Amino acid sequence: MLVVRAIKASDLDALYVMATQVGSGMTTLKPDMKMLGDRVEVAVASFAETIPPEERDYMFVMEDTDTGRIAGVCAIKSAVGLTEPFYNYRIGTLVHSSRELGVFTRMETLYLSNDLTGSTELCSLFLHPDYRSGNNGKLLSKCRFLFIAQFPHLFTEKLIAEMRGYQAEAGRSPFYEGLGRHFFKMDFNHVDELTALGKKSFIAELMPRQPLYVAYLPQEARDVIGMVHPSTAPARRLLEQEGMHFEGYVDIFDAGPVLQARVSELRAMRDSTLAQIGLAGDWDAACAPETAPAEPVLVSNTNMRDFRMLLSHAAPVNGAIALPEAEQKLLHCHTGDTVRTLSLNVRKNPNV
Amino acid sequence: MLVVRAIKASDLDALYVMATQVGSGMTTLKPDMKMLGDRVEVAVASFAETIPPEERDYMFVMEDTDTGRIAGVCAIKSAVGLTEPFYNYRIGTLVHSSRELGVFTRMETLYLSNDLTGSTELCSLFLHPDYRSGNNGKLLSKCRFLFIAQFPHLFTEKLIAEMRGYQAEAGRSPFYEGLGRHFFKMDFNHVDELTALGKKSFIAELMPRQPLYVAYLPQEARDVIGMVHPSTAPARRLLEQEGMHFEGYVDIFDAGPVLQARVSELRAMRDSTLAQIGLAGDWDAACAPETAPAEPVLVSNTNMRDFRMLLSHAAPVNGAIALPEAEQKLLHCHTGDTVRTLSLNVRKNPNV
Amino acid sequence: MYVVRPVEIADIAALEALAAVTMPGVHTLPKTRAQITALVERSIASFAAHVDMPSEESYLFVLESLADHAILGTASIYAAAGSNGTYFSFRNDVIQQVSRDLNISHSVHALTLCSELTGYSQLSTFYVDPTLQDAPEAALLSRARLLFAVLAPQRFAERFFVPLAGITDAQGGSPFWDALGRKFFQMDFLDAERIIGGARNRTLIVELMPHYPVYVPLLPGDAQAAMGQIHPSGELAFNLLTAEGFEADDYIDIFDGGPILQAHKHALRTFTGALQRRVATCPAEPDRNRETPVTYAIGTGADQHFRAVVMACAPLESLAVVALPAAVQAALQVTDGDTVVCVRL
Amino acid sequence: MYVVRPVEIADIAALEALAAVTMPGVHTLPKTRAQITALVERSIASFAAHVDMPSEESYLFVLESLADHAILGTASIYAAAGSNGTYFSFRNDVIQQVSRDLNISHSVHALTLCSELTGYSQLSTFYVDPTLQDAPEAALLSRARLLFAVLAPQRFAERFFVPLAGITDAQGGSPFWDALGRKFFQMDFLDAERIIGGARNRTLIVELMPHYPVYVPLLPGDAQAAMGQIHPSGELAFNLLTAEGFEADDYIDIFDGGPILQAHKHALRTFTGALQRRVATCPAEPDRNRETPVTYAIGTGADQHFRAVVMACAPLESLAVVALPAAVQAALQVTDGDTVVCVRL
Repeated sequence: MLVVRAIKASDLDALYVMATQVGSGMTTLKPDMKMLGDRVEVAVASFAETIPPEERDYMFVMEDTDTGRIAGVCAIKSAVGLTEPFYNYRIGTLVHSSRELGVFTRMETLYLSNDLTGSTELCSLFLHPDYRSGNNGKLLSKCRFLFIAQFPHLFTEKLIAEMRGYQAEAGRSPFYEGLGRHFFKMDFNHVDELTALGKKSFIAELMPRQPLYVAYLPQEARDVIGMVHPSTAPARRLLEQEGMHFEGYVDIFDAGPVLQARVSELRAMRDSTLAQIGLAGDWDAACAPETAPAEPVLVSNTNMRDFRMLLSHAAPVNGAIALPEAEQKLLHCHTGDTVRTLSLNVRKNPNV
Repeated sequence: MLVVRAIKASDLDALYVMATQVGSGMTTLKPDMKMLGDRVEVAVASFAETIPPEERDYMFVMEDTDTGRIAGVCAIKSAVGLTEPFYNYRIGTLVHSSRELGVFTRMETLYLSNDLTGSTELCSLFLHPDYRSGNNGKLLSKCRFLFIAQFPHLFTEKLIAEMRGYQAEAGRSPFYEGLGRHFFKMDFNHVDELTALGKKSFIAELMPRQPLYVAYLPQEARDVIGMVHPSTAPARRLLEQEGMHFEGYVDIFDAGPVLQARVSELRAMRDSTLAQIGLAGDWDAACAPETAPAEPVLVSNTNMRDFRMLLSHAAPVNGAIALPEAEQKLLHCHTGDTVRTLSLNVRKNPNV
Repeated sequence: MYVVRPVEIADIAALEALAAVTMPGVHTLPKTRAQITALVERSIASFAAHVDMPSEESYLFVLESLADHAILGTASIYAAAGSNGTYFSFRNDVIQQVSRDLNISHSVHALTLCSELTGYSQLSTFYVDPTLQDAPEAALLSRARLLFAVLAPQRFAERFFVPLAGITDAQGGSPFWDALGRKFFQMDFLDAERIIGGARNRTLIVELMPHYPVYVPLLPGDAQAAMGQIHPSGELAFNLLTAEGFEADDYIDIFDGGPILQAHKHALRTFTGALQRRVATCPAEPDRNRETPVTYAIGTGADQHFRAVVMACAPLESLAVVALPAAVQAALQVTDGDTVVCVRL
Repeated sequence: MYVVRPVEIADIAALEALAAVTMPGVHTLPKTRAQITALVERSIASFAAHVDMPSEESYLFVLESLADHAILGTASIYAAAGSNGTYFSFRNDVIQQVSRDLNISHSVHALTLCSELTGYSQLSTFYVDPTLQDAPEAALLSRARLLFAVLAPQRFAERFFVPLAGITDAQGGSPFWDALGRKFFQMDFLDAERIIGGARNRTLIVELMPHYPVYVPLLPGDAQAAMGQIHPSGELAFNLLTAEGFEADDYIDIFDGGPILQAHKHALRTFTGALQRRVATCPAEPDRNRETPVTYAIGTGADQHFRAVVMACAPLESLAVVALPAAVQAALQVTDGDTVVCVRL
């Protein structure tokens, strides 16, 4: 079975092996033992709550308990941009109108901004190709929302996730070619490498700082603003189901969208419920709303230091959940313990 | 009893009388027969759907059916800023940092923007002082969310409401004194009058267009950015309960906050349900969650042209609602008709 | 001999004929008789006015052949550009982008809408008959405006500028406009120029044009190439003006990207080299053997009596008087003992 | 008699003594012997260098009393400001705000961080002994830098500027800094100046200073009042420079708001009024009765042999030679038939 859990120091080697599989495009998970080691150390201290909340980096691994293999990784950074500026372009609107000429022109503009400074960031999601099936991707991505719903006081109200931007053939970024290249005079790949080395803010110093009309860019560049890389589209959809939205912030290089949410408006905050492990009373069970027999549910324990989560088919009924013995073991829980539950899939209001 | 309903041409005189009571501060409801007449005409055409969706202005009145008196008014403008630029200041963040000096300065900035162009706007809320008691204010303000949930296809995804900004003694606006006055060289009241005359965009031409550091403003002006007028605080809370939030846009003159929401994330969109008028089945009734006996519920009909809404104490149970005869009459409904319902008050998830 | 003098009512017909000649760009003569008449009347009023501070005056000069009284050219100057508003132009800015860690420093070229030229004196219309293109009279006509400013400094600003028409294609399109103004005005270049009447001081410019710098590297190649380029018809004017001391790199036109030349009067040869000399009568054929003769523009008069001619004579630097033949005195309407101003052409 | 000449190694001790005198503002002599030595060595290398394009050269001049060889003043000029980076300043901009419907048009004054002065030649340190404040030698010392530029134009840019120290209070605080720089640097004025070493070309300026125009009406009254105001100690320099033709309204210092004077060389009297004359020997006591004598700065030498002195003589405009007494010839290290450049002081 698969369980998602807080990372441990002993996961470092497995993490490194996984990082070698990631390939280019994810700048926060590079196969660099020093960088990964530092990061795991911060993550362990985060779960142990030995560093201040705003410095924390909660990293989770998905473990295949049959083999002990690490199948995936994901993380929540408490706050971005507090030690180095965090840049985005924000898309705004400016209207130019002249009644005399009967002209009313609505222009999109790009503003270089640090608006997202201090936000909590979802990042570093990677699922090993061997495990890309069924609900594994959902489990891995959504575990973070359940964690946030369990410990909301640890996070800022603003939650973000940067999505990889659109690329054409051979990794060419039309947005970069239309904008960044004029100011950097270097290849996108080189920029990407520098970004991975943590030099992002220094590159941003070279970007135009004055508001920029999108109409100045070539059509090809305009077309991809806020578009994700095709391979990232499923990950984007998962986040959107949880209440994250594209609100006009994009990456300064490839114009990939930043998804945003208010923590208090997340589906996990609205709909996740606590339940005691055990059998439901007869009456409660009888009145349970009819659901598909195998509707999957995310279930986590409520323990920060040893946070664990899995996908169950047990449904919570009026505050109780009949969690199978094996799943209780994986969550390090017992009958009578409280767990947090959230339906894996979104139930839309059928009345609108 | 009180019913909120679509405005009719015959309400004009009563509307005018009400407008005389509004006083300064609300620029969209001035006692000007020509302006009000034009507006009612547009509203009637809006409910009749004889003008394009983006030009509509749905205006509602609250009628005291015992006396026939108009007790309040409110409106939804389909889209702002499409014929004249709609200006706001947006609050952003810029980080200035130098590692050499060990300086990391996070500065708030004001950007003059037309970002909210095209948004749907909640506006013109006024409840006659005689009726300011009980749940009347809630009924009047929240009717609009039920209307939007019933006809979401008519609205843009972006919903906004401009809140009156903070004023000190004698109507003095500290924000205006700290910023606008330097560029207008006229009194705030004069500016306010011009705004009421629809001259807002022309005044905005005089505002500084370049991004502005908030730190340049006097402390008194900085302190009130995004603050509402004390008398507006209750109205703000009502909107926030429905899912509207201050997202950093403020009025260019008094820095009053703009509340915003995605329509799809409104409580009314998530939680309002349709119900048929009639008695619930025994089993459904038996399984109904226990609620306080007098939990008030907003109930509306589903008819655009003759939209009507009231506050009931009948609770919908599994798709049925036992609406009293008198209330059916007020909604112009009969047994078997479908109505939309939403609990008046927000139920917070007790598990987070 | 030719004389440059203020325009008169009697010149209207001749100006109409000149206006019929194709003159590209924004600062040309109007085409209709009514407009030309208005222009002439405004000029006459301006020359006649007693001016303490430059304002809405506009001075129009003509180049007249004294032999047949033909009008062979015209040139004008506004006392204060944008005097009833603001004169808008794009300033050529250099924005510094520095990254210490990457050890990169870029200078990025940007255009900023600005009103700095407001209140400068503006050299405008300049047209000379093709037969005189290479004659010193072309330089005289261009120079006469500044000579007048030397003679009547209180009528003009400390700084001067001249917008020159930018390049357009065979269809009257402007690559610079297409990349910039079109996006905001949503119309063709010629339509926009027609609507705005060649003016650069209209409120609608503030309403429609971008308030933020335009980064030049983002403009298409043809628009970048058009920046600061003159329409071929403006070459003569350009050469005369740069020789005069005008500089071309700081501003360009907001519509077609044509160059705007500007200078402080202290940097202009007409001002720095102007010699004030007393008139002396001399034989019709002066002795030219003493020193190599120099061609001078000679002007006089600080109002409607302004006149300027070209004359070659010995260098005047070390002389207190200038010897003028009778014909020249007549053309300038001066006599023995009067004062004239002389500038090497 | 006094002579202005390039600094030499032997002058280091004298400069150290001058540096001990309180000189406010950013462009003063350094205080330590090592720094002064470095400066002198750099100057000597600059004068000796064969220069095609102005770059990192920095020329330091001293005013020497020939009677006792005392050093009574010093002045310097950088060939190209910010040559190893960018010279930052605030440009005084006027932003036009127009509302047609309200019939209102405001000119709003704003300060924009710019790098336009980069590459200009920069007049820097200027100090003259109080006993000579009102003597023509003060003007000579200031002027000598430009005289050198006339003699060696390839060593300098077309444009020149001079930053003058702004006003500070008794505690060394700057109201302009408090309203602006402090908000970004989060430190006191003097601390910031110390850290940045008086430089205006450092990357950290880009990192910390505002990239958007600062609207002047939003600044507190005392900061607005400080804009473009000179420190009392700079008054002499300011008067000499404006008389020279420098203009003070376009730029101010980004730290203290002090004025930055600038001009194109064509607008500077030293350039426009420079007369090149052959040296002739004359009696020690020239005949001064012919014409009212004029005070000239006379300079010679385009490298380390540059020398400049003050001398009164008859107007030189109409003469081909300048008669120099033997003592002056000796001070200038010229002899009969050599060429010197003369400018009216």
